[in-house]
Amino acid sequence: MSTGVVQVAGELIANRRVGAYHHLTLVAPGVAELADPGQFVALAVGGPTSATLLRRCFSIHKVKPSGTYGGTVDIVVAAHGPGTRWLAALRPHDPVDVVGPLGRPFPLPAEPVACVLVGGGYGSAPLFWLAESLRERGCHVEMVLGAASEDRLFGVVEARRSADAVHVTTDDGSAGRRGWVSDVLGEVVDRTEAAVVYACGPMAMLRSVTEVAGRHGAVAQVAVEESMACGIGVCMTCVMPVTGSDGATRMVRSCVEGPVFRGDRVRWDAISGGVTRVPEDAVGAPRAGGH
Amino acid sequence: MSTGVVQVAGELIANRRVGAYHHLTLVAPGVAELADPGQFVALAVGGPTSATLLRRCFSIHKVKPSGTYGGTVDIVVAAHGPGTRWLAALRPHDPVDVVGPLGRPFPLPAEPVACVLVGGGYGSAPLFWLAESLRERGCHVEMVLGAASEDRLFGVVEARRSADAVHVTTDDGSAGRRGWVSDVLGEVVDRTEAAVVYACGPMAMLRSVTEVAGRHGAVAQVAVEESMACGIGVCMTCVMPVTGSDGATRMVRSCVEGPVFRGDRVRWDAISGGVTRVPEDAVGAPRAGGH
Amino acid sequence: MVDMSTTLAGMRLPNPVLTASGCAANGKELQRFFPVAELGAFVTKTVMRDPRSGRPTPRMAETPSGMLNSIGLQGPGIDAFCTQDLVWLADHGARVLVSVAGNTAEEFGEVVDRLVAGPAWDCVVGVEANISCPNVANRGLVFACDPESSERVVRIVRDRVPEGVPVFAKLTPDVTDIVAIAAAALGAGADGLTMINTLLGIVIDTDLLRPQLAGVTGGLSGPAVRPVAVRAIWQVTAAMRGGRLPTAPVIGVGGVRTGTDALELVAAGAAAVQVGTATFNDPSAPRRVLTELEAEVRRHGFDRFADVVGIAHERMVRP
Amino acid sequence: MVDMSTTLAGMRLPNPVLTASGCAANGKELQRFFPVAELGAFVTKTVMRDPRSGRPTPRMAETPSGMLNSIGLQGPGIDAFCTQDLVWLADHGARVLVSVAGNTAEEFGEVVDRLVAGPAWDCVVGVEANISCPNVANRGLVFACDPESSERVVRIVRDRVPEGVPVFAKLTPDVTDIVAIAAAALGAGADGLTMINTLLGIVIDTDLLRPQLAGVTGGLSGPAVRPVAVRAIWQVTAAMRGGRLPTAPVIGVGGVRTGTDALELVAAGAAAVQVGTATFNDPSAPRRVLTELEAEVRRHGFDRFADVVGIAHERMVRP
Ligand SMILES: Cc1cc2nc3c(=O)[nH]c(=O)nc-3n(C[C@H](O)[C@H](O)[C@H](O)COP(=O)(O)OP(=O)(O)OC[C@H]3O[C@@H](n4cnc5c(N)ncnc54)[C@H](O)[C@@H]3O)c2cc1C
Ligand SMILES: Cc1cc2nc3c(=O)[nH]c(=O)nc-3n(C[C@H](O)[C@H](O)[C@H](O)COP(=O)(O)OP(=O)(O)OC[C@H]3O[C@@H](n4cnc5c(N)ncnc54)[C@H](O)[C@@H]3O)c2cc1C
Ligand SMILES: Cc1cc2nc3c(=O)[nH]c(=O)nc-3n(C[C@H](O)[C@H](O)[C@H](O)COP(=O)(O)O)c2cc1C
Ligand SMILES: Cc1cc2nc3c(=O)[nH]c(=O)nc-3n(C[C@H](O)[C@H](O)[C@H](O)COP(=O)(O)O)c2cc1C
Ligand code: FES
Ligand code: FES
Repeated sequence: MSTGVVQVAGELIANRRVGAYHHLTLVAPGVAELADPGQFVALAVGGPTSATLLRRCFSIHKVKPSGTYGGTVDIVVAAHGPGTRWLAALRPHDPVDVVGPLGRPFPLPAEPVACVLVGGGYGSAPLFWLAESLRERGCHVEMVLGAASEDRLFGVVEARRSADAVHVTTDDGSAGRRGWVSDVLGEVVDRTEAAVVYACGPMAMLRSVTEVAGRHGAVAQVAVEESMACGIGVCMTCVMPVTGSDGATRMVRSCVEGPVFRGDRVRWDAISGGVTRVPEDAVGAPRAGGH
Repeated sequence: MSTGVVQVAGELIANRRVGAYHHLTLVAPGVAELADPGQFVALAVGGPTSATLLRRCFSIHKVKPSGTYGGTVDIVVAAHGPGTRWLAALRPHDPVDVVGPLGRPFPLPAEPVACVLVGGGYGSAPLFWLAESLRERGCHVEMVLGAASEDRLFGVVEARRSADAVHVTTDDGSAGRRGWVSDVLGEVVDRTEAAVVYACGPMAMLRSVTEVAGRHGAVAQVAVEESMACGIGVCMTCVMPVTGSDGATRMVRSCVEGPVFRGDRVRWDAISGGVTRVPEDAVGAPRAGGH
Repeated sequence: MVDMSTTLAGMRLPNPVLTASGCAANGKELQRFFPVAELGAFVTKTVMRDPRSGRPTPRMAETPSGMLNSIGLQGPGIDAFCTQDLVWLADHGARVLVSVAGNTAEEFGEVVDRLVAGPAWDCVVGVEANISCPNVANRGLVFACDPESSERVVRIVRDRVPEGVPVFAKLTPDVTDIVAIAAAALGAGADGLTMINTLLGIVIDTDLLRPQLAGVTGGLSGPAVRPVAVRAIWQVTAAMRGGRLPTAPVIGVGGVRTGTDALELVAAGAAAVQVGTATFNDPSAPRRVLTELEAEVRRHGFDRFADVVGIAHERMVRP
Repeated sequence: MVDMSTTLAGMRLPNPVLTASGCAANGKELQRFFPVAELGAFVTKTVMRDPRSGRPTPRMAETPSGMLNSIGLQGPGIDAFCTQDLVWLADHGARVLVSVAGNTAEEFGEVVDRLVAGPAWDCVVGVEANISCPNVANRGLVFACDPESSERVVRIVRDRVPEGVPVFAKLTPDVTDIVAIAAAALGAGADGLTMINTLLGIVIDTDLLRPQLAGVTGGLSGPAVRPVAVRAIWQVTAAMRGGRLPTAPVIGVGGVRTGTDALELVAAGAAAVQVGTATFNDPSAPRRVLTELEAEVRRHGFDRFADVVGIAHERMVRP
């Protein structure tokens, strides 16, 4: 709870289409100053007559603590449901209420070790900023970006600026190597002798990144994307089974204790088919015959 | 039901502030061609994520059957609740779904008689168009426009173009004569020997216009403004007690059998304090011990 | 091509989209927006024996994603209904589900008798007993709040409606146990159920500091209540699948605005769907929902609507 | 200056705006947006005896102007609650209304015993018995669906809470007759009532064609349900005014997002108001609602909040 957070009446200043996504820049004074890579913002959607009450969460793509307009925050939006479509249709000067920064950032290594950053689809959005922070600390950084198809890759050009090397995969082969990020990850970890793999993207990808990293001797730090009603820790909708340092598994809130978790602490065995079960050995799990 | 109606995806092309009101011009192909003075349109509000499900109804201020943009419809909006505020905030090219024209228009006299048109606040909106139709038929037309204060008068300048004479009243004396439209109506009817008084405005005004017209030998045709959920005759929320030509009072739908009624047919005795009771002698009225 | 037909207790309809009682008047008004004969069936405004003026106004209040209404079952009475409204519907080729009510159980029977004897009975494909209306004999309590009253009404209606024409009981969600009411209605001979009627609600006018409706309480409808409708349909059809209730078709209603909304009710177990309040937002809503629902069925790779009915029970993740 | 204080069964609060149980966690998180001590009282997440992991996910679905949740009363258990959460609240100057529940009526009593014995009992201004939770002994039926179960729980809780500290029973609207449940709770010694808990609902995921919540059903909350909350408050306080129920304070909850929303519940009879789901939309909502409600009271020309409580009953237009 120590991390600072603000709620501000923000304003959209730019909305650019990038492949399948919308890249939005928002004036949101105060957010930039407090944010670190891996944190996210929660935006109110739909305007004053909105039937969509819940905020939508987006990884912070980058921040500019002050500028012509005061501090800005950039996010990358994939429009599919009513809230993200509303955001994608915003025009400059439209108001947007912003809460952030939220959640725990990616932990940075104390030493200048090599790192691999893996992004699936728009999951790459927070990684460029992370790459810069890592390189400032002297880390060697390579990125692996994957997506279903070329238009769903985000930031390949930017990646080439932010990282020492970039590897691209697509499911359909429309860009880079055909296949999944996990197909190339192992060799990159081995070659760079990476100590940490940072990843953001769909659950299934995070799971295989965790496995590959583990097999190749690296620690995975994964940013998960659970369905969130509040984003600020008060509703308990966003929980995930995660094993703590005491060895006990708890259903923890991914909005305040995450979204970044050590991959090997996540109970992937409980997650499948769009449902996350409560592991039987979790603290407070239902016992036979009721709680 | 014989009158034509269309539902079209319209577009706002102009939004001008006029005193306390917003004057909106909408492209709504098909509506203009079918409309007559006294009819109204029902607009969907709030956009695709809207929690405000019901349409908002507005008198048609004027129409242009075809033009640069296809047919247009003008309305005058007083912004007070969420729907009208949303409309008032629209910008050119914003989409607006339009249903119209709805309701029965003002009946026009067969002979070129003198007529007085009375508008309270934005209630004057449909009268200028009516004045022109009447003058085309050779009627002498005078207008009485009233409002609480000057900024709530609508169309005084336009009135001077559309009518043979214009009389203005305001409650606070900030423009024209201090007082109510009913204070001046009698003398205007007498002097012009008017046969018909057309009126649009708040319920209390319509009631006194009806009384004054009756006392001075004219027929009142009043356009009422009942709270409407559908505007098209299917919900039964907008009913008013009106006496038919058979002498029986029925709770009739003001959206399809109105909004224009002969003033002396409206059961004003049942209307007061924001509630309209069902007169005991109405067809199907609750009987003692009954429904 | 998707086969959109549905069969409700022997009554075969070309498609499963209907109007909701009281949200479409008796056809003429909507005919200006689309041919009502294109709907699976047209559900009429609940008709009672005598002409009724209904309640005072204001009769409506907008609410977040919904509305309250308190119409008070205004209508022309069954005789005028049969000779005018129903004849018009017959002339325009509509299949009609007639919604009936009475102040007492016996009055339901009278209404049905006159309906069956009327000149346009042939266009009637079913009778919907609106038992979610006040029972004068029982302190004005809604019939469908009590299993016994529900039973009594349904038995009388089923008795008077000729065999072969199905009777649907329309239930209110404002009960502790809707499966118990469903059991009572089916036990008394209902061929199917319509769910849900409105929820009882009140809105306070915050300027006048009094109830906004002249009649104080009203019925809550619209998308706001859809999760309650889906839940009611689910509970009742789950009980049928579990053998705790006799199997019978359910007509879903409550908050349907789009084809995906309709699909929610269908996947939860509804064999047909009524579109109510959404019609006030979009006069073409019932016809549009049909087009959209057909597209949804196709998108999911089915070629028969019937295969989607209740599918969520099968695809449910078991714990 | 408006006097915003309110007195609930002897418990005087500086103002009538509270958080709603389960929508504000236990204080720390909201303290980042406003000082929780500024609220009339802070209502904690329902706590049970043992630690609970809650239900599988997905646990939520957005609905038109509302949401479904199925948290399953996840929490740390009463002991950790007393030594950690409640101590934190006490340290930060909050007045606390503690929400308790049990799988059985007896378990409610155990929870209360440990609460009263805990180190921070002094900051507790009242106990809210969440009887809208499943009763394991009665096929998982919610206690508040049945007058007898309600009575049993309330009696035990009232017995164990020291005199002078009021007990509120929190009711579900999912019943045929909420006045009967209110009567049972008050008869068993409840000092006041909290209304309403969520409505049971289901959302179908129309891509997967299965219930969106892993637990199938969830509780519907948010502005969508406000008319139901206002109706429940109205019915119960009307029964009190009519002498059919003993007079007791009602805490209103359901769909409050703004000061005018709160005013609706207050005018209908609520002496205090809880802000729940709206907090997810706006983390400062409870504090903002207080400011807005005060402005509303002033706009209407009152200088005491207490004068507005139930005013709509007096201003109602009689037929
Ligand atoms: C920490 C975090 C970071 C995210 N970063 C990004 C990003 O950078 N770019 C991006 O496009 N999307 C991101 N998402 C996902 C994004 O929040 C959802 O796609 C979005 O909320 C869906 O809203 P909708 O209106 O389109 O869909 P709807 O299905 O209408 O959403 C309904 C409700 O479900 C919630 N919800 C639905 N899907 C998701 C989801 N995948 N994750 C969380 N909540 C969901 C919404 O918040 C909303 O409350 C992120 C999610 C989280 C939790
Ligand atoms: C035939 C007709 C013609 C009208 N012409 C005009 C016009 O030219 N200019 C103008 O500014 N207003 C006009 N009105 C009134 C206008 O429809 C309402 O002011 C508007 O609907 C209120 O919407 P809201 O969102 O601001 O208020 P809200 O109070 O949020 O409205 C809630 C609901 O109540 C209904 N409602 C509320 N007040 C009224 C009302 N006075 N009349 C009808 N429905 C109401 C709305 O349609 C909506 O369904 C007319 C109304 C009718 C019936
Ligand atoms: C204005 C209005 C009038 C209604 N009248 C009736 C009626 O006469 N008989 C009936 O059974 N249901 C009536 N209903 C309930 C609807 O048929 C339907 O059950 C309910 O509104 C839920 O569906 P919806 O959300 O699609 O509107 C009425 C609803 C509204 C909004
Ligand atoms: C996510 C969530 C969790 C809730 N948890 C509880 C709870 O633990 N105990 C309880 O009594 N009510 C709980 N509720 C119900 C609320 O306290 C409140 O009664 C209900 O949501 C209606 O108010 P609202 O519309 O303001 O949210 C919960 C509601 C939500 C949305
Ligand atoms: S989203 Fe509400 S607790 Fe995490
Ligand atoms: S507004 Fe629906 S019938 Fe008139």
